[in-house]
Amino acid sequence: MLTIVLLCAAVLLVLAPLAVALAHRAAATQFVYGVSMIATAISLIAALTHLVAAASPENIVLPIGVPWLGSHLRLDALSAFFIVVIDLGAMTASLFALGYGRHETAPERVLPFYPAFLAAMTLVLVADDAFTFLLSWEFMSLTSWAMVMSHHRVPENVRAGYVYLVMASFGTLALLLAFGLLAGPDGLYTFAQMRAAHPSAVLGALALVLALIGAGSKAGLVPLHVWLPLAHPAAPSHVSALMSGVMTKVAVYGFVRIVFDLAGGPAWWWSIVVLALAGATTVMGVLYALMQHDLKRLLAYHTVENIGIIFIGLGLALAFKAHGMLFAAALAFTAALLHVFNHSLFKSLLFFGAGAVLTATGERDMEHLGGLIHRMPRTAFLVLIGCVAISALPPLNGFVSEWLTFQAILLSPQLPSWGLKLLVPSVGALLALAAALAAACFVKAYGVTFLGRPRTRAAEAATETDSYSLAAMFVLAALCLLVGILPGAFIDALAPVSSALIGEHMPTQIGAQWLSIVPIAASRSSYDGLLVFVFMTLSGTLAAWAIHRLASDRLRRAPAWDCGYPDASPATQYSATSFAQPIRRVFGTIVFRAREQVEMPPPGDTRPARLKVELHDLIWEAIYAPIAAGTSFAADRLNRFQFLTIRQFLTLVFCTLIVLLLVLAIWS
Amino acid sequence: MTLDGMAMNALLGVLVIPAVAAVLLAALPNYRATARLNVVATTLTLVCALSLFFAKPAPGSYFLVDDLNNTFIVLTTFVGWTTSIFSASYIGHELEIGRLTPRSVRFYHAMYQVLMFAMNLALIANNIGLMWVAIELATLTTVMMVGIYRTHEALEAAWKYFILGSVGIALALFGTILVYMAARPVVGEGLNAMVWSVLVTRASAFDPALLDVAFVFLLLGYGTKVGLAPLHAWLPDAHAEGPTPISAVLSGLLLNVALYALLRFKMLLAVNTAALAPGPLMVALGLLSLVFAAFMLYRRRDIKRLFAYSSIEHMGIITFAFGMGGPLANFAGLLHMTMHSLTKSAIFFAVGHVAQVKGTQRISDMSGLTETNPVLGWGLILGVAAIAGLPPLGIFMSEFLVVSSTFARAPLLALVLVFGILVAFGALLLRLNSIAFGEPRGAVGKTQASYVPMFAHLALVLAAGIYMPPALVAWFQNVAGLLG
Amino acid sequence: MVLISNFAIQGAQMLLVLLLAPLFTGYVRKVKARLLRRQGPPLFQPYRDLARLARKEVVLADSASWLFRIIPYLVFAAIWVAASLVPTFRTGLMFSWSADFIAIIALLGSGRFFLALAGMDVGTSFGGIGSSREVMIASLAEPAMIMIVFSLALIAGSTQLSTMAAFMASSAVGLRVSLGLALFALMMVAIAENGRIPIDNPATHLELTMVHEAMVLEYSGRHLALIELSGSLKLILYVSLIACLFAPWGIESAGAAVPTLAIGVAAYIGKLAVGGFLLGVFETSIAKMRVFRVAEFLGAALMLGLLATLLRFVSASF
Amino acid sequence: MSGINFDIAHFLAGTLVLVSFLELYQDRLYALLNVYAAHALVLAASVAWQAFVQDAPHLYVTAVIALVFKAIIIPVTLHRVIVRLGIHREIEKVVGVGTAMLAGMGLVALSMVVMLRVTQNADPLAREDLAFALSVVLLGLLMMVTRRNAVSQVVGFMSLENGLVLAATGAKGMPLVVEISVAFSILIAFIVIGIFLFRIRERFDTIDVQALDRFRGERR
Repeated sequence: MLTIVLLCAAVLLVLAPLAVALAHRAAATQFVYGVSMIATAISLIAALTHLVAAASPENIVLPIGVPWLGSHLRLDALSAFFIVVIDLGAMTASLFALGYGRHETAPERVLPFYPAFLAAMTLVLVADDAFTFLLSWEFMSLTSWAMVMSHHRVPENVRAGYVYLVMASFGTLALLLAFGLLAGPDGLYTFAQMRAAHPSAVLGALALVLALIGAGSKAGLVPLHVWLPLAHPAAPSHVSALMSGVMTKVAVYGFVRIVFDLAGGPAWWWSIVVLALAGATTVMGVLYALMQHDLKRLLAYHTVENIGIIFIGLGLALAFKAHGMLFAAALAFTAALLHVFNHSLFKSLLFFGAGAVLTATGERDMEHLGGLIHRMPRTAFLVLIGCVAISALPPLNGFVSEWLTFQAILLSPQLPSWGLKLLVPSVGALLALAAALAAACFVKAYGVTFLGRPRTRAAEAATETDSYSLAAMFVLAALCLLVGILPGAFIDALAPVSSALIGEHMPTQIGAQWLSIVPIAASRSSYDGLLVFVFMTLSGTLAAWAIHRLASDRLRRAPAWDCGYPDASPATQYSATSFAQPIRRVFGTIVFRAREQVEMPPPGDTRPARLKVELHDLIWEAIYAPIAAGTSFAADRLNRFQFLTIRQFLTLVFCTLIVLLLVLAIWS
Repeated sequence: MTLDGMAMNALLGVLVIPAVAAVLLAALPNYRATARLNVVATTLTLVCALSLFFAKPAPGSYFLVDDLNNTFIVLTTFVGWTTSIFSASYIGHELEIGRLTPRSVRFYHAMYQVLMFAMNLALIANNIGLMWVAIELATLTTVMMVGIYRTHEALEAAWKYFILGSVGIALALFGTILVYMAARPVVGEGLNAMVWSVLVTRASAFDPALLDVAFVFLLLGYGTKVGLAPLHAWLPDAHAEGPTPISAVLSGLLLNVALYALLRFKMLLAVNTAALAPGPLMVALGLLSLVFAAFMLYRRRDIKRLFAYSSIEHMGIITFAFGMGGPLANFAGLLHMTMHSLTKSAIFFAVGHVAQVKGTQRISDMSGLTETNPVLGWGLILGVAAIAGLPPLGIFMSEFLVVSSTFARAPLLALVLVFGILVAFGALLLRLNSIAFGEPRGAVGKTQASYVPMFAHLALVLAAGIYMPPALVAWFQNVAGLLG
Repeated sequence: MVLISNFAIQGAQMLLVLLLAPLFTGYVRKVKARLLRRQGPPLFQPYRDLARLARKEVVLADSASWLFRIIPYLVFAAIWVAASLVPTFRTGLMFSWSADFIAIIALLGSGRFFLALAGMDVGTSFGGIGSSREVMIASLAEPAMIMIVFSLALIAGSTQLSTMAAFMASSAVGLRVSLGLALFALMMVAIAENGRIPIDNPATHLELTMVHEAMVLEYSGRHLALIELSGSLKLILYVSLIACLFAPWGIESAGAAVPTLAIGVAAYIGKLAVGGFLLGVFETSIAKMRVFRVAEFLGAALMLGLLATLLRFVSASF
Repeated sequence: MSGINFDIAHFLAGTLVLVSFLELYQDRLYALLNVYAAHALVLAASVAWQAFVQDAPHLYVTAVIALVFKAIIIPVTLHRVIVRLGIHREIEKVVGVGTAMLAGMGLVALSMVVMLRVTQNADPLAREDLAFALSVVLLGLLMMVTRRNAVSQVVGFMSLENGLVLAATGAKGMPLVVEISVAFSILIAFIVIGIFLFRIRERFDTIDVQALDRFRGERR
């Protein structure tokens, strides 16, 4: 299986230079995306078979990379699962791009990097030594950066690319330090050696912190998330989908690999760090999202939120593992992994939707959209499914993973340590809050974009998107529903992963009555997506049938009633900003120091009244702005050394000499 | 003819060919011919240098070839070769636009060969006095070439280089004398007391105090040539104002040669246990240069000066690596040195063409290069990615080894190192973005650029980043062992 | 045989709540009217309203989409399913395990999600007002509800409503601080969720402070009927929720014989009567609050729920 | 080596240091040139003495170079340059004479400390000589960094170099000494010519900021 995966990666790597050569041909787009789709599909199947068959790990050593070491590659349950996630996203993205890519203005800036990006992500997942891992990791950042820069004439994109790559290499350096720590002074770089080394508690703790910084900055943990909402929207939509839905998962993989696999047994306080960060990330992410009216940026911020949810699961797993409650750990871990999968599904779906809207209208700003459900009904329907899924509403998949996380939280009172006793329920509250806010946010996003009346000509002129894109979205939507109603099968598929890393796995779900899922015991809690789905459809159709049959089915179109204020102007609709106003009032005043000021002209004055909203990104102002300021301050100060005179430079030399001689004199 | 004899010939060839070529080039008037001859000469030199791999002559009292300087000789001759190819097209353009006169071009070519001669001499010299002479010769020739444009800035830069260089010369000489003094009681008077291969065998018996002082002076003297802060002042201006091929050679080779000299003496001290460990000094200067240069990168407006400072930064990293010592760090240092020479010269090739296309070196006047000159633009991006240590290019591997091996031994140093690298990366990327991307600005003329050298270098760097041939590895490891 | 009876009971429960819901709404209205010394509409008025609405033709706004037309059915389905899973007169309902307490909350959530979308669909300002306020209220009410679930689930050791109800009925419960807090929070949430005074006033129109009514302003005919019905279902759901968790007396355990079920039903109806009366009294004795006071109101509920949960986490004796 | 030889060598080296101090003390260019001539003279003497005691005839060459080139030609040329370029005769100092002197003392002390760590078995002559040579070198550097005029800085550099020659000749049997001294003479010649070329820039460090900006190629 590993060889197949590697071959597919190789094909993709070869495809990249080919794309450079072909870039200007008309058929290049179809060719590149077509081949990428096939390659990813094949390696998807390979990884899936490995995962489902719960096969034993496979190793390969290639004579490249660090010379005396070679490049170690390994396919175990964990990497297999993540390869499934990656390749599923990549496959659908390529399918989507078959249609979407035609509208690309500068294909030669995307085509060469796209397959390389996919290959890099796959290689990160199979890497089994520090060098190969970091090489692929940073290569992944580099290629995605190149695609972020593809529309480089827009200054924001250039800035986004800058922040992105700097943050990326910051993260890579942190991981590099982590591995340096685990590898020790004489450079035992293979993961096998690291596992064997059993690092001491201090080493493990440092490694955890560094891994949190490294992987966290890639995954978008608050406060390392700043690059994410800038970079993800800047790229072409199918790439945004990959970066948001899939690349962040590679970061999660990195965290899991280091903390659960390499860093030795966890200490109980690790989970406190992770949970605190994760809770903050969850709520901050969704609150940021609520304040956006750029569709793709809103989605990017939701990625931050979902990463938070995933890390909550991981943090709980750490806590349980540290206290030897392996069963609960397995539950939390599985919940996290399931959410990884789910999020990759609906986030890609939503970004595809955003891409379709972008091509149809040329707009990303929701305030200029509206009423698209009339013009692109299929897209609207598929996106609606995505919205319901990401809002964690039954019977779709988003709810299942959050439900499992809640179940894990309900197990945590048995945890002995006090810090956790207080932290975990609060994190649970944050999670619930985030879920509710997410629903609110997607009511806003969907309502303003697809419902109501078109706010601009562009929105009026929109047309349904092409069939490739629709197909890609349909696949994902179908999967969202499938995971929602038959979660048991997917949970069982995750069993080998959790038993490999936790040493325990959730009870087998297939065979529970009516395909329901029972995390602990039937008397304790259970959920049956299938039954709920069937019930809802039944009762809904029943009601419809009854009313239409027994009462009336007559219908008349008329102007909107609106309490008798008939106003044709679509400007009177609620905009995204106004929709978010109540929540902004409630949360924004603290979190964003939101200020609203109304200029109301005096009676008789015909000027329109104006409402100004002022938001502060406190995290940026508190952390990043000072860093930037400090750097430029230091740069300015040091820059004086460029303008010294020869004599002054000589003085420098002289002083150095004297200092060194003094050192000698004192040395003896 | 015996193998040894062949080796001896090769050895002499490395010296004689440039010397002869220098004389010829000084004599020949025709530009095309001289340019070709220049390339031919460097090619022959390269061949001789390569043949040294297969047979090394026995060390004499003046010349020595071991794995250490073999690495450097091959690197030097190779970069010298590619640079001569590049300079053919570059100088041609300079002639057309009349920045250079035929006379100055003759002078330039002659000097180019003299420089090659001097550097090769410095590398194969077994006699520390000879080594000193050679390095000074190299310095003076580069001074000449930096001033070749006769513009006010060029003269200013040359003058600054000259004065600071001379002081460096003096300090280095004092150090050399001290080493002799240290050696004399043990080795005995006369030539032997200056023959490195003899010294290194007997160094354990030398007077440690003398060695200490000597090393301080050598560190400052040759460190000035390496461009370590705070002795770096000549370097940016010399790079910026001279002709680009010379900037490439300066960054790619001369700095290495000076560092090579330092390494030789470091090995001497390493043998003598009583002497102070040279490591800490080198580590300190290295980190200082790294961090200082990293911040200096932010305020650069001149593209060549920008990359000159990046050279300082990387010299800092290399010095740091050698200062740390140990098989991993030394290996990394050697690798980094090689990669930096190739990459930086490639970057300067690109920069030279960019400056010719845009007709300026001011960063603010060039923008959207990937639109106007895609090949050049992406080449530059690749080069900067390489120099910034992004995978899958070679410097990534060396930085990986340095940082990871250091962190386990001296965490704080590693943190400083990482900090410097990150700061520098931010600055480079900032400039790169404004040069390669955004709305195209500045002239969009085409140039008859010779992209071959640039992409040849980058290809090598890429290859080394992914796969290193075992021979090279064994050889590096051997040298790393020598460095202790 | 058992299977069939189970089916029958499950069906009976579904029908029961469906039929009782309008009556209960009418009853509350009646109570309020009497307390205000008014005659008030007859108890069965809601049924008549529903019937009339169902018979009328639907007047659909020009800008309304297909989504607008199917939402009433979706909302009704979600809430009905939720309501039919809350034990009313008998625990251990056949399908109770198909959705535990959390899932029931989430089902109500989906109902609200779609209703809010409906408010945005026609593209009127009133609809927008309604939806944005509704989601703001929900964003506080749902976490509060989850916290309540946590505290109760930690007491009963299950999130399964039947199990919880059974446990509550047993003597193992005793009086607990966290229970009190949870009950109080649950009542506050129930009031908010059903848009009762002081959060919202179901009896008004054309008032800038209205929330729920603004969302459904564009509905008419059978659609409106369904939405009204789902409203009453939601109300009765919450009351029976409180009843089965905090007044579990008289709920027949699983496998009780048919005649004893009658007692269960009677007890249930009794509880409804009391609950409705208390609700009426409460509503008449308090004034509606400004919209942005709601945040504080629900924030308090959230804090109470969190406090209850924390207490449970710290020690099992609370 | 017998005591008297040692003493004379020692005396000459000491004199060289003393003369360096004298240089440091001057504040007129002409006077400075004269003192430098004296400096070179003393160097010539000491080198010659070394040649005699080590009976190393080739050292006489160095002595002659020192005498002819440094003690006569260079001062004269510089004199000319000053006249020709109309450089004004004041020596502009960065620090006052007193401070410079104190610093010089400190440097001599430092070099003593550093050199006297050298173990006795290295022969004493070398040891003392090195100590003095090092102090001469340091004093030369000090002069370069505390003077503003090009000429006085050149003088500083030359006395530094005298220190080197002193050390080199002191190092018994060191090869290449002559070559080195020749090489340095050429270097100095270059520098002098340099000043001559750069007549526009009478001082190495200008205070004229625009000029700096122009020359550094930044801030255009």
